[in-house]
Amino acid sequence: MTKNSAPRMPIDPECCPAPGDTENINSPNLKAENFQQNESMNKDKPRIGVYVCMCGSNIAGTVNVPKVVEAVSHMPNVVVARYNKYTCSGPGQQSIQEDIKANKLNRVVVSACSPRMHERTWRAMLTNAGVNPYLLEVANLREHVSWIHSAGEMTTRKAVDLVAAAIERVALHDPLFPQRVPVTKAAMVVGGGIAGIQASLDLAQAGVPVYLVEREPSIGGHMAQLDKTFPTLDCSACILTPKMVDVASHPNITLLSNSEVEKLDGFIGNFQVTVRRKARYVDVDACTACNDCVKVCPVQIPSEFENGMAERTAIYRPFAQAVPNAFAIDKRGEAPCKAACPAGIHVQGFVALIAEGRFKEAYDLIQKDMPFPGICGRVCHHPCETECRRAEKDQPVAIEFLKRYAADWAFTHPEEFVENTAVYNLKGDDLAGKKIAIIGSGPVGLTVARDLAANSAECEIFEALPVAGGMMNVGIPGHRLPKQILEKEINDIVSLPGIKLHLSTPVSLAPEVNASAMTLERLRQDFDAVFVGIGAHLGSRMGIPGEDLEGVYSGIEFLRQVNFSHLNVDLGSQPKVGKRVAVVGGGNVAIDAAMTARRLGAEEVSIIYRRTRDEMPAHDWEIEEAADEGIKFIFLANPLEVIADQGSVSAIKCQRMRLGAPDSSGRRRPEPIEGDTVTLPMDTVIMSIGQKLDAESIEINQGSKGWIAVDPQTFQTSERDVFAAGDAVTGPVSIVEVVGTGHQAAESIRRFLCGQELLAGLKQGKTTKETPGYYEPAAWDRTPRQEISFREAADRNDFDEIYLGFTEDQAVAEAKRCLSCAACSECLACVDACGVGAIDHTAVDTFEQIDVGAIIIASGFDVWDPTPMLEYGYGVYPEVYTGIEIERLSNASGPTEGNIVMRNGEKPERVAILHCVGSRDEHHQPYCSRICCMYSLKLAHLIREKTSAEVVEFYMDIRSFGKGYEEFYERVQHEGVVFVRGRGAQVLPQDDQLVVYAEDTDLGQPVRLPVDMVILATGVVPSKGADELAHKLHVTRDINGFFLEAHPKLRPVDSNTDGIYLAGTCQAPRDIPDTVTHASAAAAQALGLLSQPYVEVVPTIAEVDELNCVGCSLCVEVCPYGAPTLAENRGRLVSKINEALCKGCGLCVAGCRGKAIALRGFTDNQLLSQIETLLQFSMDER
Amino acid sequence: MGVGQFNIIDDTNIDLDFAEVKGFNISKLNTCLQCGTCSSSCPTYFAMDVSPRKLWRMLALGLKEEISQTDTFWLCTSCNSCTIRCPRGIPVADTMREIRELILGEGMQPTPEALNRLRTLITESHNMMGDDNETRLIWSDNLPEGLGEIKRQADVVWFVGCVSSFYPMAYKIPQSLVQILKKSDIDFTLMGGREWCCGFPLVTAGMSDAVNALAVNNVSQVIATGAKTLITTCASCYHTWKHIYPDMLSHFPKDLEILHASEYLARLVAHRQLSLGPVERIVTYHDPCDLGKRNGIFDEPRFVLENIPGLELREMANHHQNSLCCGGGGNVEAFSPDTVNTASNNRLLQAQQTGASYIVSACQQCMRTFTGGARKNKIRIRAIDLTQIVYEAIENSAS
Amino acid sequence: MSESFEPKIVGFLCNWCSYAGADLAGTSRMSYPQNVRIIRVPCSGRVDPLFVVKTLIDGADGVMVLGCHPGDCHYQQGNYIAQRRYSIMHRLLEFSGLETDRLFVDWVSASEGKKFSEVVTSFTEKVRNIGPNPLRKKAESGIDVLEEVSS
Amino acid sequence: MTFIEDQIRQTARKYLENDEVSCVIGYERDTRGRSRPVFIESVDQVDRLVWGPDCNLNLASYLHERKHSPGKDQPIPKTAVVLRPCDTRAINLLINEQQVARENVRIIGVTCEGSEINGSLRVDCEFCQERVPPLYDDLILTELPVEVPESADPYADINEMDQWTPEERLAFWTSEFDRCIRCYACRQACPGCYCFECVAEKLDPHWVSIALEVPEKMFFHVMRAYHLAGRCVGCGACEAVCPMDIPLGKLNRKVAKEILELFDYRTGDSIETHPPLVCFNPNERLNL
Repeated sequence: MTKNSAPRMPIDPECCPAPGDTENINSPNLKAENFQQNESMNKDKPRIGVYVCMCGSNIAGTVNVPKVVEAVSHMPNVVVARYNKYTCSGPGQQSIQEDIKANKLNRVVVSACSPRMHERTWRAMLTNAGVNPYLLEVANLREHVSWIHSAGEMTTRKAVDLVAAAIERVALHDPLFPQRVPVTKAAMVVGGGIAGIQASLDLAQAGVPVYLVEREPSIGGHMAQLDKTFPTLDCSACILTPKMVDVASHPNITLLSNSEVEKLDGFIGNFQVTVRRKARYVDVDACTACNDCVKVCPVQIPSEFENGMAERTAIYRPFAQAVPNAFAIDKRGEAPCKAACPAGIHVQGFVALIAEGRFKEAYDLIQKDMPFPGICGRVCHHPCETECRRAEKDQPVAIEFLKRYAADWAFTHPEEFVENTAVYNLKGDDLAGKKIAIIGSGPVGLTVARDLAANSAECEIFEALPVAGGMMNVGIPGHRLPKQILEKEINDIVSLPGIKLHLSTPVSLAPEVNASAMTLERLRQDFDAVFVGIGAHLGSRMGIPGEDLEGVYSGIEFLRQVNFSHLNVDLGSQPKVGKRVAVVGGGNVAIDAAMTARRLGAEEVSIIYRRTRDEMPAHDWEIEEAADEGIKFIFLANPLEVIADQGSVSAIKCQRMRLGAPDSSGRRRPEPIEGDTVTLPMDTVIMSIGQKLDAESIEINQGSKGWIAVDPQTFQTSERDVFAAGDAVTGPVSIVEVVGTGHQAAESIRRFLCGQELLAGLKQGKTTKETPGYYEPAAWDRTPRQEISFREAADRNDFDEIYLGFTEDQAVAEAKRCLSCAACSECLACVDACGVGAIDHTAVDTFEQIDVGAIIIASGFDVWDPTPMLEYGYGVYPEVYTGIEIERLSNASGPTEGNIVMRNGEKPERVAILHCVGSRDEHHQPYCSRICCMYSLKLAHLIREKTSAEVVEFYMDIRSFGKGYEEFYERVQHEGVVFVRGRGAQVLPQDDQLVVYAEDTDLGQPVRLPVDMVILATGVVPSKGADELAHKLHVTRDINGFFLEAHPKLRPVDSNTDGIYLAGTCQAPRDIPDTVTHASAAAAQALGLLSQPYVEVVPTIAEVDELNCVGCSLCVEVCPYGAPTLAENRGRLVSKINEALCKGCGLCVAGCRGKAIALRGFTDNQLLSQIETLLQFSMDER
Repeated sequence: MGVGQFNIIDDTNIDLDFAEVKGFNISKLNTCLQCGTCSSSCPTYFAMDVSPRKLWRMLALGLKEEISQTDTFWLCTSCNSCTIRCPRGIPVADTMREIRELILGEGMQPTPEALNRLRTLITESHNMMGDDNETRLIWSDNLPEGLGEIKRQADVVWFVGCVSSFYPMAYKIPQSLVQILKKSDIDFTLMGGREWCCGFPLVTAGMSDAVNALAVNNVSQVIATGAKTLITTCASCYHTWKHIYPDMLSHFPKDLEILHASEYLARLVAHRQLSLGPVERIVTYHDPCDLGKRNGIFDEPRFVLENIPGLELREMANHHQNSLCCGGGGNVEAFSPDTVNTASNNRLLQAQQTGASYIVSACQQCMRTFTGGARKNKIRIRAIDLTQIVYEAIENSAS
Repeated sequence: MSESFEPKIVGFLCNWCSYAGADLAGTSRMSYPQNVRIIRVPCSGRVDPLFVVKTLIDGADGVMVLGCHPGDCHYQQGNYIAQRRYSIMHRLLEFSGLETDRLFVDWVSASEGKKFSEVVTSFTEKVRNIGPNPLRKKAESGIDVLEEVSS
Repeated sequence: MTFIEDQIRQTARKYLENDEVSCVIGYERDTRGRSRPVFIESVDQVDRLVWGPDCNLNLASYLHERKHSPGKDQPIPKTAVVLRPCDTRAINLLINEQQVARENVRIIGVTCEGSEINGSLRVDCEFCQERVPPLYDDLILTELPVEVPESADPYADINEMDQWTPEERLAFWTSEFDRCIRCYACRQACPGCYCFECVAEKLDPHWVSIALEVPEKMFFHVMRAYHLAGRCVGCGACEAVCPMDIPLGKLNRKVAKEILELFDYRTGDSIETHPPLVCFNPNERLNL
């Protein structure tokens, strides 16, 4: 956290510790002798003066004041007891001061109004009279007695009780000396609307450093949305933007846009505010607002500034005159599809690009993370689609087919790709001169090679087989993955500079097994690091009799030989397939083997699986394809023996099974049914029950299950310079997962070779962050998922592809179904488009601690959403608008460039404006929102001026109370606006118009007026988030949610918390003139505080009696401010209070069992004296 | 007193504490903004000579003469739209009823003949029709296997209500519900002749004094059945059992659960006790005023409809708490039948605009008003009750 | 219980919320019974439940402790800790025979003047119904000033 | 000498011989055969240690005398103490409240068959499920395994009193407290009560007078029960020492039951957990 404290004001030496003693500036030494009061005050006997105020008739009206005075005048220590008409008046105070001098009074009881009202006045009065201000007790006779009760003996007795209790209490008061703490001469304004702007400018003008915190990317608030302002019809932007520019350019103002208050500590004059600087992803200083990025951003979502009437891109500037005039990116977390992709493909990004037909950019974005777009587009198990939020509504977006379309488009448009795609994402040269040996050219080996080559390393790939591509090439049959796509994507990588491919060169890392092959030691001489990506090419064996017969293959070998024949590699002939083929196993390899066998001429192919359809690990759409092609399924059968007839396979004997309890993987364990076996005539048997590592070829230790053991995060094996990933480590998984591990392994190798810490900053696995408010489209289009075209089962007898892919229109239509969950799709198009490189998608929120002396809340208001009032049909009938929406229509920079038109573009002929929508209404907002009448008049004027339509306003009262307001009302009447005195009751559709139902209460007749547009003059509610802000700043709010002022009439800009002030509509609805006045008042109040050299902090804080403290640390645990700590005192641990942190809440005092902590001003004895006096005094003889 | 002739308001006719003396909720009435929302929300305002808003003005000023010369309060269907929308939260509909009590109680107007007859019918024959109360279960005669033996004691007691019992047009409702209950083997009982009219028509007519006797009988009969739950298909009976009886009788059984048929059906659907077959039809749902706007039950009927496969539910322009009255409430029928007809016609047109072939409601009185209105105004839409469509769905699930 | 029994109730009100609520009830000229005598404390967390026991054994018929609504406390967590302390003391008092109806703990915000007057009225009625505090002690010391007042 | 006493003596001798502790706190029999606490500081006195069901005090209370260093830069003395299972949980309490350090205490945990007050088995022991001390350095076993009673509701008597009317409860406690002579034996015997000056005897602040009246005594006992909220381990020492046989344990068990229900907290289970009255959960709303 960058410490950004304001410049300290030169410390006034007189009142605070010597300058230079800065380190404990926050906890200055608080010796009592800082003050001049003489010490002897509290030693001698208390001499109390009791004054009962009549407060005009406010108290005397119901309390017999003389009798009260008479009743308490004989109490012990009472020297003077008097009543007067107005104690708080000048003469009232003077008479008390004279009494003090004359009778050497050292304690005073004032019985009048609430201490929250005038306690400060009485304290000042005592100080001037030379008495310690805390030798005072106030009895609240007005708010708690006279105003509440009717005149009578009981009321007087209550008054006597309270005064008597105050007398007993004040006798026990000790003099207290308020702490003096220096004031940080800086202020923070929360909220950048016109109120915040005005307050900031006033403070800055007075030389106070101001921190303006605005949560939106730009200041301006709701005023920036307005077209004209009443009553002068000034253009809102014309009078607002200059002030906004002043804020930006004022040397004393630090503008923290796109930021929120996170936490508040400290107290009046010494606040420490933690501000969250939300990530903006655009460098404000660098951005020149040239708008180039907007041109390339594929995302369109409704603009909040335009109230949803127009769309904006993900990277946006709220409005043209925004301050700071820079762009921001609307990122709402990681899109669920991107988060689910093991390879980290920017899924929402390429889908958005496809939706705009920008296929080249889509392909480039995919291949940044996925080296094999074409392959992955065909065989991926697409976890992204399972996470797609569209699945909740109807079906997920067909992401896999879209990726395939982009790859096929690239395949058919080579001219678009001048250089090899893999080249230009060259990342750096920190591996220049480094040589890495990569064993195995499967998807993981190629990914690692490409990633390292991108850092200019030299990679040599050693492939045992005669063809590259590993399982992609030899494991997956042609009908699923055409060879030409495979070839292109492998060549794209292998042809990269820095990558050399050696085919048919097996590498054995086990010296004793194959002496001739390359060994680890010899590799180490030439290479700096070794990567093992040899996959799992051995088929597991069942170990049943007859498994070695000719005609029995393992699924892997069977597919490999078939693929070899397609690649005209003559390594052994193409496997012969009999009429009846049995494929044992339930995984994808079994399905591929079965469908391949059928294509090789088998008449009847059946898959034998020991569980049922639901437990089959293969993807269900692949099982579907196999079933379509007539492949039979024999479930709950487990092969026992392959029976031979004259040396060749004739049948297979299977054991019938039934399902028992689920095993560790959750799948139900198959149990044999005793004695129930079946023999099926077969000519060929393909065992596809799993894959194994070719263990002999490698001596690096293997984990328990026979796979290579690696560190799960760094992929480093037991040998320091040997890394491994892919099927050889994890067992057979999908290509996208393998590529994901490939990226991580390559990064580990890069760090290893650069000598960096392997583990630094690695995320602990892919934890899906909690979904932070994904974008939710208001209107909901129900377009179903596009159907991909595919060849009918009947004519699928060759190895041509089954799925034929999307057409261009299908791809674009399907891509448009994307919900833009994370708003910004991270397609990174803007990054390239930005001339000054101002965009950084990896930015994160940062925090700043700012020290200020005063805080002004200017959080503003929101327009109330009238949807709950079904009778008006807002959101149901398109031609029902709120006032702010009409402001945007009539605003020249708005969606319709200032023409007030209906949704269909035509000018309205008759418009109705309904007043008091949601305001002055018990069911919604009981208060009057003050601004709707005037802005309705203004809108009426604008509509008449721009469309000359008839305008009818349905009102109860027109509240045109301000300067020039009534004249404006008269002018609007002149302009022909009709006013019907009757609240709009409901709006119903009729033909293509809307009918407003009301009663013309002047005529007493029903009105059913058909109109073209209805404008609802909705009221004002506190801004969203005001409640969290209130909790963070510990400020109370009123019944309606607005911030509560200290006193409605006398202190309208102070909050109840000292040092925090309220400006503008956050405190109550008000129009712009009142808001500006209110804001300037708040600034003035804050200046009043900040201009003082020090501030007196409440002295009623805790005090420990070390002798009695047993050191049980209860107080330490219970204190919200961490004031008490256990400290050494005469060989014992005893509690010690840090007086600067203690706020005097008394939690520790009440909790301490041994009563070893006292709260100055609220000690146990003082409270006990009040209790006893109150009970004793009003004891009637029952 | 025609509209033209001004009656000067002076101390001869003004009586500012008239309303308070007569027991009106004056502290609330005085907050009236005279904004006209109640008048323009009223389904029968078009037929009134003095708008409801103007009536409060007269009441507040205590203009007894003017009040007794208008018939506004006789046209109030007590549909509660005014109370729901009144920005000051004044109980406008209840005030209308209190004015009726005042007018009849103080004889400020001769009791309309129809209301006198209604009173004698209900007090003597214990039902609205004046038929023999013992024939309350007449609707069950043409049931294929009849009612079977009616148990004295059961978990659920079904308070059928006068309209379902005596109006042939409404017979389909009890007939459907009894089959539903039997198919879901619910332990229920009926009170037959022992069931008297709940008295709601007398309450709205302003003659609530006669309701006490009915309440005492009905409650004691229900207690006798030992039922824990009482269900009824009529929204007005539901309101009476839910609010009027508990306020009227101190010994009302607190633990007796009062459910409208739609709530009970929703519970059966939720607990999977009803197997609903497909009904391929577009329907719209009408919120009965006493069920929706007065008692806040909007979702249960819709939950049942949405669980019928193949059924498309379309909302009318007015729905939920913004619903429009069918015109059948408040005995307006007895006072001015064509007002009722126009009001129900407005609602039926709205239903037609949705393109629905059925207008489903959950109150026998609404169903009866709509059926009559549709026939009279030749509007091609069929009014049915929720129980009927549920029964149709159950029938289809069986086949 | 004779109608003339006027219960004596002591109220501990926190300065930031409930005391301000009581002030608001005053400025709004609401009315509530006179039986409650209010003592101002910085926070409901300052009122050690032993004050309640002390007040009851000194003869009060009812005790009120009113603080800020959870989340509104000026000292962040004062009312949370008070809530725990009083949930225990309440049950202990009930167990020891001083019925719980003599202790009333609730949250009243600075803007809830109306709620304050309602709470005082209902609590006074409740205490009046259950009668005087059985542990009432005679006021054995100090001049009984009331004689002069009522004479 | 019983099987248990033998083991206690051997353990004590072991500690004293290799000077691990400077004192072993246990029980001895006085001339009239009644058990009383004893401080054994030398090996030869070890045979004075005895054990029996009438050893019903919580010897952990005596650790308060030996928790501070006797003089300038002298170490805090190490002590061995013979404790029943419920007593050992008091050690966790004292550690949590910074009074005692675990390394300064050697716990000789005795498997408990239930202790007796005036010859009859204590109410708590009837249902006690914790026969083996949860915390010990040396475990003393009984000859034959102790059978644990089936789990009855330990708060049966409290629940029963809860059903009484307030008047009945007030009458019960008024008569009980009437007999209290404010000798404060319960306070002295309790490991949880270690204030230098108890509020009941303090003059500044002056909370309660020294009158022997029911209200004052009720204040003292309600105060003690409240101060032990979430701290009482239910060892019954207070009831054991009360000369007037007042069932003080009921108050503490009532509070313990409420705390278990409200905050699912049992005193002394571990030193990590936060005692209920010094922490809070912002979301809980307790009915007051």
